[in-house]
Order: sequence, then structure tokens, then C-alpha cells
Amino acid sequence: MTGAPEHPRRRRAFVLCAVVLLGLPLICALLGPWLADPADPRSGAYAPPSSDALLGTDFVGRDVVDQVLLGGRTVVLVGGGAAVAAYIVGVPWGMCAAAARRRWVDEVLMRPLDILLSVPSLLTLLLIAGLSRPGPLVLGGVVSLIMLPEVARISRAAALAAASGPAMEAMLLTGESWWRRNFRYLGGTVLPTLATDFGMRIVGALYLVASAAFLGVGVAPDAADWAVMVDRNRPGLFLQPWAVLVPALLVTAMSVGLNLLFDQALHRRRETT
Amino acid sequence: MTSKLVPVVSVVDLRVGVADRLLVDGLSFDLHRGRVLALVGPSGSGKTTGAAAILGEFPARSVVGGTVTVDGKAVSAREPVPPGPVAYVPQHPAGALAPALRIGPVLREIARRHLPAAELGRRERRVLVRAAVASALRQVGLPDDGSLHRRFPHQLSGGQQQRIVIAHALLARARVVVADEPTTGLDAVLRREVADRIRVLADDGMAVLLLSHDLDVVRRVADDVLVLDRGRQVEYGTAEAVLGRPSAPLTRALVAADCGRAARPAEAVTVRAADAATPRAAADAVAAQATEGPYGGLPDSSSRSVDGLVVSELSAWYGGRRRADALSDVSLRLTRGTSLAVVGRSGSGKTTLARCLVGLHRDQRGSVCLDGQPLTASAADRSRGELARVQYVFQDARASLDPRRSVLDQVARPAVRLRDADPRAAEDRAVRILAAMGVDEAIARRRPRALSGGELRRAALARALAADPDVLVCDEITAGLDPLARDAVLDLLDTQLRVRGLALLVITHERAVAARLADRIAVMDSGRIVDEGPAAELLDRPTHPLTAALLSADLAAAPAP
Amino acid sequence: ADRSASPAGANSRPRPGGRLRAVFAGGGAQETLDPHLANLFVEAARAKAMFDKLADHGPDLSVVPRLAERWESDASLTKWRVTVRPAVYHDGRTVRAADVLYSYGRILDPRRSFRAKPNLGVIDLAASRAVDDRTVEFTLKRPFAEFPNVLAAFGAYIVPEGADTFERPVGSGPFVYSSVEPGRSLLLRRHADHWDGAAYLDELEFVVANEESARVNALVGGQVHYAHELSPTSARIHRDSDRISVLRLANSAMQAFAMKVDRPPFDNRDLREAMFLLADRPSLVETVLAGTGQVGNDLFGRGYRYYADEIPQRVRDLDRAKWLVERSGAAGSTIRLDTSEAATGFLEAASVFAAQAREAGLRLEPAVGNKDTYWKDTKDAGVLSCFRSGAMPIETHIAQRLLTGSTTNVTKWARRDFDALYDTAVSTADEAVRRRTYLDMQRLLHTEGGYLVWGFADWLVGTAKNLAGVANAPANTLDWARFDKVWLA
Amino acid sequence: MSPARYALRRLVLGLLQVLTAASAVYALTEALPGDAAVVRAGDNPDPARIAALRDELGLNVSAFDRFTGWLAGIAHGDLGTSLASGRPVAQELARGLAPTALLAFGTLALVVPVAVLLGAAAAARERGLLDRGLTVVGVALYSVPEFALAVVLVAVFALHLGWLPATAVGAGADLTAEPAVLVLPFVVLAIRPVCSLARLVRVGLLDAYSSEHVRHARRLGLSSRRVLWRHALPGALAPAAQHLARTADWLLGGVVVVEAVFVVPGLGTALVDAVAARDVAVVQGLAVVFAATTVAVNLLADLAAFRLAPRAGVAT
Ligand SMILES: Nc1ncnc2c1ncn2[C@@H]1O[C@H](COP(=O)(O)OP(=O)(O)OP(=O)(O)O)[C@@H](O)[C@H]1O
Ligand SMILES: Nc1ncnc2c1ncn2[C@@H]1O[C@H](COP(=O)(O)OP(=O)(O)OP(=O)(O)O)[C@@H](O)[C@H]1O
Ligand SMILES: [Mg+2]
Ligand SMILES: [Mg+2]
Repeated sequence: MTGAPEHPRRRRAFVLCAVVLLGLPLICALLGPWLADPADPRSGAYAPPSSDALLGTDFVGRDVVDQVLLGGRTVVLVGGGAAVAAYIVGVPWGMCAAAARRRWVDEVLMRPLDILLSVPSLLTLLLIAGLSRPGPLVLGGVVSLIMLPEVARISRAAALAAASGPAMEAMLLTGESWWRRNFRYLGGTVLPTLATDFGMRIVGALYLVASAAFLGVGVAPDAADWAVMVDRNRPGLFLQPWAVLVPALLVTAMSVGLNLLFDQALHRRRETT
Repeated sequence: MTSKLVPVVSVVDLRVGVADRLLVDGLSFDLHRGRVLALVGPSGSGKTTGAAAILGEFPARSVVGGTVTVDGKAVSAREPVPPGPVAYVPQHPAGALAPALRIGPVLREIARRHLPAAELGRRERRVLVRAAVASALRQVGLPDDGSLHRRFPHQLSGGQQQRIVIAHALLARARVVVADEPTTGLDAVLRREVADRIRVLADDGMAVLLLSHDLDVVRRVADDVLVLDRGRQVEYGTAEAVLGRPSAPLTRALVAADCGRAARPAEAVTVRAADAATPRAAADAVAAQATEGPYGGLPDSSSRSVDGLVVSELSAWYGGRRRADALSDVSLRLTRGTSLAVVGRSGSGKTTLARCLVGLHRDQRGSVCLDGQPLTASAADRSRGELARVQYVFQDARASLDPRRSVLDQVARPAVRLRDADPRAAEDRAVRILAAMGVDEAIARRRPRALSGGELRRAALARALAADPDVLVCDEITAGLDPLARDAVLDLLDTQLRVRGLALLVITHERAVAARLADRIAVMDSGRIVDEGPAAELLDRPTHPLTAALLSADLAAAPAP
Repeated sequence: ADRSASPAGANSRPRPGGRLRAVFAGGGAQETLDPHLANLFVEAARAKAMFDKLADHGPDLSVVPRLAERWESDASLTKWRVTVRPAVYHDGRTVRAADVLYSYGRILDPRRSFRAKPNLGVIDLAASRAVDDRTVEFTLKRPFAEFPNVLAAFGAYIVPEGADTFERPVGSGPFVYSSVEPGRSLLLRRHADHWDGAAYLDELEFVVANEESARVNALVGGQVHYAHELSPTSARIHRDSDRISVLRLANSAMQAFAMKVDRPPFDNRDLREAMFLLADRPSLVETVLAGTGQVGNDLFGRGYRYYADEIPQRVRDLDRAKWLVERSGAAGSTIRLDTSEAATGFLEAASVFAAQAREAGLRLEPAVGNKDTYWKDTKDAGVLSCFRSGAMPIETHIAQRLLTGSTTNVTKWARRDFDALYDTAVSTADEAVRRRTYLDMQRLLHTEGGYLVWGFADWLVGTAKNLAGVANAPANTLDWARFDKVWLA
Repeated sequence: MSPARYALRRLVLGLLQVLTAASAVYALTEALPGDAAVVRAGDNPDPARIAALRDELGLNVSAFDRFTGWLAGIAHGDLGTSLASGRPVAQELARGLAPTALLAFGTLALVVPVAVLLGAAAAARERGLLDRGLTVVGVALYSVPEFALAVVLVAVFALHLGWLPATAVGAGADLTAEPAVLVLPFVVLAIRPVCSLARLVRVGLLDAYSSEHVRHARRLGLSSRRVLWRHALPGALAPAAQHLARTADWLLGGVVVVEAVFVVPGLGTALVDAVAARDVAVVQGLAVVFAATTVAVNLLADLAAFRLAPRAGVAT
């Protein structure tokens, strides 16, 4: 049901709104580290806002402003990177399974992922934490590994109907490349679903990074990282809400902005096909 | 009777424009109860666009002018017709059937919805619903024993899907029926039955808008005829007046071309045997030039002298273990430079046969050999060369195209992929092939959604031709094409046959196509070939009753087998 | 102990009756009712409710008689005669000397590994005997003046002779077993014939909630009356609450960094001293403990018997620390600081301390380890780790952690002269000598020991406003989590 | 292939999967530093004591032998005994299963209708106030970690307003006897899945609404409710079903945070505790339970996927 066309000015205002929501945290994340002054002396934990610390202090007495400025980069890079990596691998994987013309190919592709799914991620994270002292890269890898089966399964399910349709058959007959068939065509068909899923999943990735940090994987537990901040400062929520609220709001703004933009883009796309 | 005087639908000066042009330009007509108005015109003339306007549906981002009133209420994109009073039989039935819903429940749902509102117990209602569904199925020539109820739409043949959609419209008990090419994909027998059904509906007091190329059907049922040409209304009057004494040149051409098919005898076959010295040589040269790409020269006849496509003892079935046989022991031979027309009633297994040949149906037994080499049952296992050599034109052209890429792009691709052509050259050639069939480049640059049914069908054929195949399997390529466009298509294929030595298998319900193209004709029934022989013989002196029924020249005369 | 700590206690007379619900962190379904296996706080509190020890620790970790009416030693300090007071088990049997010998025998069983075993190791059980039904004569392997500490050792509960399974435990404690749902709750009822006077409460229910916020919420929401182990942050939030009181059990937990003195870089005395001097203790207490604690002076046992109060409090001297760091040659190198979630505040402490060290030119890199195996991992490996200890007599602390043969010597402090001092202290009957010797040992530790004791955390307990009589005593001492003397007003 | 045969084959495969997952988990747990003895020794890691504990717990047998012993046991349906408590593993699992199942099914019962309704409402008027409101509020709520959500909800509804109990402390083993304690856990658990599922339903419906067959159904005069439920929704459900499966899997695998905050010790708590205690037998038992639920849930989701895409082949 395509509603009545929206007034262009309203649409522009709306898109601007979404861009600001997405852009503010991103700019803060990418440029913040240059503005922050992490060497500030510490004061007591969860101190209320003062002229020294405009947003108060966090659970170990650091200035929240600095932490916020410092903490976006890992979130964006590790969380976002992990989600993107999971998609880069998971989507073609799911497409392959959906487009498999023989059931066993499908099974061979999907069942191992089920095994991955059935191993509690807590254990995986704990093990990684126990075995090595992994850096952000390993962490990103683990997070995307945890998300991979879900992405693959959802892509497969979304693509299943289109994968056996006449358009796919026609492409097969015209010798179309694997890439175009499975990724461009099938991927295009399921793009709305995947975009929506991605918009939510990226948030999941951020918090997965945070809980991994909590278990001792990847970033340090007192790291300046928005998701970690939310996690670590929550005991002080009622003492000094800013240490939780500000990073949480930034993450929220980022995901809301991203999702609104996705929605808008998908709407335009639907109008044109 | 006031109802006859007050139109149910009234369209005044309807104009629908998209960015660069007007699709419908000044359409005005009335629909009355009990009358059938036929909208005819060449493919792409705006019939579907005009008819959809009655429902308040317009192409995306179109500009609309004029008024449409249904039941006295103005209709627009913002306020479309409330669901109910207007039933619509869409041009592409496959798309209209929800892929995940079984046939039966949907039919029952529609019937239940439109049951007379009397106070009834649940059981009585159920009985009534069942009866209504059975009757609707009977009316469109489908078994009413519930054998189709548990099927999904994709488990029906093209013609069966078409009829299910008509059954939907029958059950909807609307006051207005808009039927967009309701007889495409139906064999001669069914075509007549469906036509008669439409007439009965009108006689029962419904207003019918019939969109059709099939002038036989139009003659048989229409009270009034409106002729469209490139969105403009060129003639509007009673059926006898318009078709009997056509005044506009277009109408005349259409009627003439239509008559031509019945008139043109089977000697087309003999004509083809003669070479380029005939008067048609000039036209052939054009067509040949259009279709010969830079990457394929004239065939080397010595290397291609082997036998072509040989099918022996081919059987196919659906549904794995709980199988239903769709083909039984079919044997065929299709030599280079000749063509075979496969005819048969709807659901007799024609499409299945075609899909077996091109490698889209894996549940098969028997052998398919091309030039002595066996072809695997799955196209996925065929080499690029093999893929290039055997091409297929899908029965449902629209579904076989990617909705998100431009049609031209898709038509050009096979040459790039299968014949290693340069993308630019491939596109040029695609443009030429399409132009030869009457589809402009500007149209082809759009996405499939913005093309008319006939344009899509020609695009699908062009795509297959672009691969430069040795064997071409065409599934109802002319269904939904007006006589003029059809002739263009047939000319092109004819040239390919003669010039390139193409082996052509056409599946068709149209006598004209068989007469024009076929060297031999095979008649299928329930998955078997029941009659086979030279085209002239089967067309002129059919012995098998089914052959006679399917290929009879006159719609009215087609006897039920 | 100070029983007026709970506000309601000041103006309400003890009132019998009611069911008290106390919430503790627990070990899930695995926790045990075997008092000798007790390890977690919840297990200790339950054991204390159902069983008695011969003696227990007072608020200053001196020894208070419990089931033992009295004890005396011979002049050699190797024979100790303990008299058991008249007391009955929940099933009516009386507590006898044989039960004592059985219980200690069970703990000392060489095939088993109860926690109190090292404490009781000094007893020569074969040579010990029951003099009569109420008198036990212990023979020790060596002279040991601090033997009463053994009687009060963590987990040295007296169980009836022959008891080995504890599905339905029977003890002599103030509460009688009623029912249990492992990992969830344990319901007890009053033991009317308890030797120390019957409890006020009719029933006592221990419930388990590992999540601190859940314990606080349950308390604030009125679902429990006593919540054990709150975080300093919660204490701060509810400081002025009108729904709950937060009790700070002072001197409960030593907070320290343990430097291993037997290996570089901390085999260098200068660097150890630099560490002592660079620590900003008030800031650590303020940030990590949210102010709920006292500053430490690199010695264990503040407020306990024999604690060396006379040694002046160390304060931060950044300049000297920097200079020492330079001199030790550690400037610029990175030292790993092991930490983990094994105890609250470790991560914070590591983070804050690393920042403080940076100011003195020392780079500490906190490394988060696995919390479950942290204690073992840091016992032998690494050089610097977060450390904390619950309350125990100073003697025990030294015996277990600071002697050449100590089993859990985290700082690897192993010195003949120190060992000799210890031997002197525990084998003299002269209290003055002992006190002096302890002081000498503590001086040594203060100047060059491996423990940087930066603070003593208060143990934080939340109580409902209508709960009265809760004593303020360090965790693991007699009056901690003692429910037979509290009442619901 | 009939769905029944397919399901059967998948179940047989599932058995293998469960075994593989259990072996993997065994390897993982074995690879974790420390063992039950070390953990039990706690902050008193006397080596002699640890050795004695190891003896006592039977950890001196090689890991491989213990694993084969476990396999032999499981062949007889015996999951072994817990290292930490000495009780049969089956008993430990059963205790955690009840609250987990209650939470999981209760939450699902809440999630599915709410998410579908919200998704449908948003799709009904794309870019309308409701749609954008739902996107903003939904995504925002989704971005709030469970813990924070729980803390805030408890603070408001339990502590401030006093409408609901703050935790399930003291509620006894049978939580259904006191349904009030379950309200907040359900809400906290449901919110994030509702948001994500609703968005998937929404986007699926928008796609479906622009499809020809939904337009056809509408033209036939079917009520818009029927069109939504019967004709549009099936096309929108395939990804949502997968997502729901993941949600169910997550819920049935124990929801550590909510279990902890509301003191409803289920399988999640059991897993955390067992891992913390290096109680390999219980971890193994849990791995079997989790793998079995994953297999079952995935099978259901895949059957749904095939039913929703009949062309793909299984559901004939
Ligand atoms: N959305 C659109 N945007 C642009 N052009 C369109 C769009 N839809 C249709 N057209 C063009 O409008 C013309 C009329 O299309 P329409 O479908 O009405 O033709 P038709 O008369 O039904 O033809 P056919 O007999 O082939 O079905 C065609 O040339 C087609 O390419
Ligand atoms: N997937 C399927 N599963 C089961 N039966 C099928 C399936 N597809 C087609 N059929 C049945 O097989 C028979 C042959 O179908 P086919 O599509 O070959 O017919 P057709 O001759 O092409 O008919 P039409 O002229 O209507 O297109 C029909 O009765 C049809 O109902
Ligand atoms: Mg049309
Ligand atoms: Mg067909």
C-alpha cells in the first residue's frame, strides 16, 4: 500500500532529521578522539556534573565527556565492522543455500551453521577470553561468527521463494553469472528484509561487544566504548545518569537514524520497481 | 430499464501520463449493465492502463486527467474503487495468485465472502460455498472434484492459472468485470467456453469490459468495441459497426491481419522451402541483418548437418515420491531448419515437455540429444555452449524477467554471457532485435513493470534469440499479441528458421501460428503425443478428433473433443 | 558487639516471632549444606544458623567461646583441654566430646580437602582424646599459643558423630532445618533448646540472588528483610533512604595489590617502595569503595587484635615515588596488573591504580583474567595482582600467606628471619612478647612487604527498617549474619 | 519429498548435530582454564588441596576417557552426576527447565501477536505518523540493553509505584502460582524481540502490499483484514519466522540477564553457574538440551520457510 505521495519539503526535512541522527554520533565517534583529553585527573566515581566534568564522572571517576568522545570509535569500528562482516559472509551463504537446486547442497551449507548456533555463545566468548588475550580484531571476528548463522538463515529464508522462481530459471538458462543470480538478483529481492534486519542487528553487535568486554574479551572492561560504558556504569544509573544516558542515546540516535534512512531508501526503491 | 441507461462505469477523457509520454490520451467510454465492451488495439496501446483506471490504479508517478466514475462515485488514485463492485481478471494470472496459498481455500474464501447474506447455519453455508466453488470451476473447464484444491499456484499449468483467476472473478459476484486478455493461454475449446461464459455473465446483468486481441472472441461476445492506438481512442461503436465496417486504418489493418491468419493456408511451409529469390527476400534480409550479430556468422551448414534435437521415450513427473505423471514416453525429432508446433489442451503437458528439453525439470527419464550428444536433465549442469544452443521462452514472460533490471539490459545479457559478445555490441543487437518485433528502445530501457504484456512477451523472445540458439523452444510466444505484432514476431522467427537453420519448437494454441511456422505438428493429450504429422496434413485433413478441435479454423466451429 | 547499629534497634524491644528472609549471593544449585564444605558467604551463614563451632571470632577477631565453655593449655602449649558446654542437637541428642573429635577428624581426613584442614593441621588427632563426655584433650604437633584461633576457624563446625550426608542437616545451632530448594531457598525454624537462648524469629529463610541489583530491589521492594553484600554504589544511592538501612560492617575486607617479591620487577625494594608511595589511597577508597571503607597502611587486620596501630600511616609522595621508579629502572616499562571480576571492585581498583601509577611514570596494564580461576592463576604466575582478604586473625593471615611454607603465599614472601619471628610469636605464652613480635613482623612487612594494602572495605548489608538487632561486626566473625539475635519489629 | 519425511530426515541429522555440539562444548569446557577442583579451591588455592579435590571429583582420569564414559552414559539416557553438587545432572536440568520454559513460552505468547499487530499497523500507512513513531520508538527501545530496561522498569513499576513485585525472590518453585512476579520479566524479555520482529513484519508486509497478488485479493472484495492475514502476511513471514526461531532459541537457551535481575534461576543461570564451577557434566547436559532445542526450533522454522515458499520444494 503506497500511501499518498509525501510532500517533498516534508520528505527533505525528514531525511535531514535522519541524517542528523545518524551523523551526530558518527562524527562524535570519528572525530571525538582528537577532542578528548583522557589525562584528566580522576575524581570520585559517579560524581554529578560540575564545571570540571560537564556530564559528571563514570564508575572509576573519569570525566564522562572524555569517555564519550573517546568511546565511539570502537563501537563504530568493531560493532559495525562485525555486523558488516557477518553480512558479507552470511548473505551469499544464505543465498547459495536458498538457490541450491539440490536439497543436499542446502543441507551441507546450513547444518554446520546450526551446530554453531547450538553452542551457547557464552561458552565461545569465555573460551576465547580464557585462551588468549584477544584484541578488537579477534573480538570483531567472534561477534560476527556468532551472528553469521543468524544472518545466513534469515537470508536463506527470505530468498527461498524467489530462488526457485522463473526469473532465476531464466537467468540460469541465459548463463548468468553466479554473482548476478545469487547476489544481485536474489540479494536485490531480499534487500528490504536484510536492510531492516541489519539496522537492528548492528545494535545487537554493539552490545555483544560490550558483553564480551565484560567477559574479558576484546576491549578492556574500563575501556572508553559507548556500549561498554552503558554496561559498566549502569549501577550508577540513579546516581549519575549521564554516564549511561549519553552513550546510550548516541547509540540509539545512530540506530534510529540508520533505520529511518533505510526505510526511506526502501520506500523509494519500492516506488520505482 | 434505467439500469441500461445509467452507465455503471463512466470514463470521460481519461489521460494517464508518465514522465515522457501519455499512455492513455483521451479515453472515454461507458459500461452498461448487460453489455460487453471490448477494448482492442495493438499491444502497448494502453488497454491495460485504461482499464486499471477504472479501479483507481495508475502507474507509479503518473499524472492523471479526466474523470472515472464507478456507481456514480469518482475514482482516483487517492480514492480507489472500494473492493467488491469491480472484479478484475489480470493479464498476468501467475502474479495474481498468492504463491503460498493453496487454490481451494482461496476459492472458498472468495465464495464465502460473496455468499448471499441470508441467515444460514454454518453447515449450510459450507455446503453453499462448496457448491459455488465447484460450479465456478466447472464453468472455466476445470475439474470440480477438488483435485486441484490442495495445489499451490505454481503446480498449475499456465492455462489452469488463467482459469483459476477467471473463477475468482466469477465467484466475486461483482457488478462490473474487467477481463484483461482472459483467453490467452487457452486452447480453442476453452477459449470458446470462456467467451461464452463472459457472454452469459453480461446477459445476467453484469457490465463487462473485455480487453482482447482475439477478434474471434470479441466478435463472439462484444456488444461494443473501442479501438485504441497509442493511447488514443480511434474508434468506438457497436461490434458489428466497428469490426464489420472498420473506418480507422488501424482497425482495418487489425481486422485484415486477423482474417489473414485464417486465410493464409499451410503453403507457408512450401514457401519456406524456396530460397531467397522470393519477393519476401528483402524483408528477410532486413530481419537477418537485425538478428545476425557481430559474433555469429551464418551457420556452417556442413557442421550443422547432424540431426538436431532428438527426444526419445521422455517421461516426466511431479512431486517426487507421490508422483503425478506429466509426460509419458514422448518421442520427438526436431531437425535443423524445421519447426515443430506442439498443440494440446491446457494442462496436457506442453510446458512440462519444454522444460524437460531446456533442463528445467529434473524429474525426468528418457533421453534428450542435441546433435547426437545427450543433454543433462539439469541446466545447471550444462556447459555454456550447451546453454547457448538450447534456449527457452517462458510461458509467463513477466515472471521470467528480473523486475529490478531494465529489460534491454536483460535482453542483451545472454549474448555477453553465452557468446562472449562485447556488452555494447550486444546491446546494439538487442535493440535491433526488439525493434524488429516492434518494441522501441525507449520502452525497453524501462523496467519490466513499466512494459505492457505484449511488450514483455516480445522482450522474452528477444532475450532467447540474443543467445543465438540452435534450438529454440517457445512457449506461447504469441499469446496476448495483436495480429500485427504477431506477424512481426512470426516473420522474424521464420527468417531465423530459413536463414540460420534454427530448430524451432513452438507451443501454441493458435492455428495461425502453427499454419505460419510449423513444418510438423504434434498434438498432446495428458502427457502423450496422440497425433503427429506434417503441418499441412493436420491442418487441412485432421483425423484425430482432438487435432480437429484444437486446430479448427473457426472458433464457433471448434467441436468439443 | 554493637547491636544498636540498626536504627530500629534503638527504640524497639526484642519481639519474638515472624519469618525473616535474608538474601545472599550464592553459587547456584551447587551450593551445599555440608557445614565443613562451606565456602561462600551464604553457605557460611547457613552453617552458622544450623551449627556451632567451639569458638568464634569477636569483632576484633579475638576468640569468643561458643560450644566450648572454656579451654586451657599446659605450660608447653602442646596440650589443650577444651570443655564443651551442655548443648543439644536439633534431634535432642546432646553434644559430646566424641562429636568434637569426629568433626575434626572428618575435616582432617587425608582423603578429603575441607577448607579448615590447614587451620586444624596443627592438631595431632591420633594423640588427642575425649577425657570425658564433655572434655576433649587436644595434643598439638608443636607448641601453639594461638590454638583458640583453630577452634574458631572458618568451617570448623561441630556435627554429630557419624554425620556425613547433609540432605537434612542436624546441628546444634539456633535454627533447625525445614526444607530446601537448591539454588533458591533454605527454610529454617527456631531451635527452641539452643544453649545460647532460643532465637526471636520463628522462621528464617535464606534466598539466593547473585545479582546485586536484584538483592537491592528485593529489599527495597519489601520482599526480603536482609540483603547481604551490597555494592558501594547502592549504598550511596540508598544512604538516605526511608525504606532501607545500609549497614557498613567496618574492617571486613582488606583491599590490596599483591606484588611478587621473588621476581623482577618487584624483587627490587625500591620499586616496591615506589608503589607504596605512589598509591593515592584516599582516592582509591573514594572511587572504588565509594567512600565505604578506610585507608589501609600496607598491613592486614586493621582494628584486629595485634594490629600495629603505632606504625604511621603512609601518604602519597609522588616525587619520591618518581625518583624511586627512576632508580629502580622500571620507568617506561610496562607491568601487567592482573585483575578480574573475582571480587567486586577489582576492575575499578586496577583502572584507578593504573592511572595513579602513570602519574609516577610507571605503566601498569590491567589484564582481565578469568574470574573463576583467578586465585589460582595469580598465586604463582604474574607479578602484580589485585588482592583482597576477608577477616581472619592476623596470625592466620601470616601463617597462610607469609611464611616460607605457606600454601597460599601470593607475594612469595619467604624469609627465614620472618619465619623465626612467627615461631616466637605463636610459641610463647607471654602475651607481651607476642605483641612485640607481631609488631616487629608488621614493621618488616610495612617497609618492604609485598602487599600494598590500600584500604579496608566495609561490608555492606542492607536491612529493612523493621529489622532490629543486626550487629555491626566484620564479615565472617561471630556477629556477622547472625540471625538468632535479631527480631522483626 | 513430503514435509514429514523431510522432518524425519532432519531429526536424524539433528541427532548428529546434538552429538557434535555436545562434543564441541565438551572440548570448549575442557579447554577453559582451570577445572572444578581449582574453582572449588577458590581463594585458597593450596596445591595439595587442589590435588585432593581433583582426586575426590574423579578428574584424574583423562579427558578422553571421561568423554567416552559420558557418551556411554548418554546411550543409556544417563547424563551423569554433577561435579559440584553430586546430584544427577538430569535433576539439575529439570529444575532449571521449568522457569525457562515458562519464561520462554510466556514471552513468545506475548511477542508474536504484539509484533505482528504493530508491524501490520505500521505497514498499513507507510511513513505515516504511526509508522515513523513505531520505527523511532521501536528502534530506540531495541537499542536499550535489557539490563537497563529491567532496572528502569523495576524502579518505576515495582519500587516507585509498587504495582508489581520487584523480583521473584521467595516465590517458590512454581512461579505460575504467583503470576505477578512474571509480568516484568515477560515485558523486559518481550520488548526487544517485539521491536525487531515488528520491523521485519512491517517490511515484509510493505513488499507484499505492493505485490500483484495482494492487489488481486483486495480487488476481489475480500475484507482488508482477510487480505492482511491470509494473503499479505504469509509472504512477509518467512524472515520473521527465522527471527522468531532465533528468539525462541535464545529464550529457551536461558536468558541470563533477566534470570539474574528477577531471580528466576533457569537454564541460563544454570549454564553460567556450571561454567563458573567448571561442572563439565552439567555443562554437557545443558549443551545437549540447548542443541536439541536449537535443532527443533530450526526445523520448525525451516518447515515454515518451505511452507511459505512452496515452489522451493519440500511442501508438496
Ligand atoms: N508504469 C509505466 N511507466 C511507463 N510506461 C508504462 C508504464 N506502464 C505501461 N507503460 C507503457 O504504456 C504502454 C501501454 O501499456 P499497457 O499495458 O496499457 O498496454 P496494453 O494495451 O495493455 O498492451 P498489451 O496488449 O501488450 O498488454 C506501453 O507501451 C507500456 O510500455
Ligand atoms: N509443479 C507441479 N506439480 C504438480 N502438477 C503440476 C505441476 N506443474 C504442472 N502440473 C500439472 O501437470 C500438467 C501439465 O502441465 P503443463 O504446464 O505442462 O501444461 P500445459 O500443457 O503447458 O498447459 P497450458 O496450456 O495450460 O500451459 C497439468 O495438469 C498441471 O496441472
Ligand atoms: Mg495489457
Ligand atoms: Mg503451458
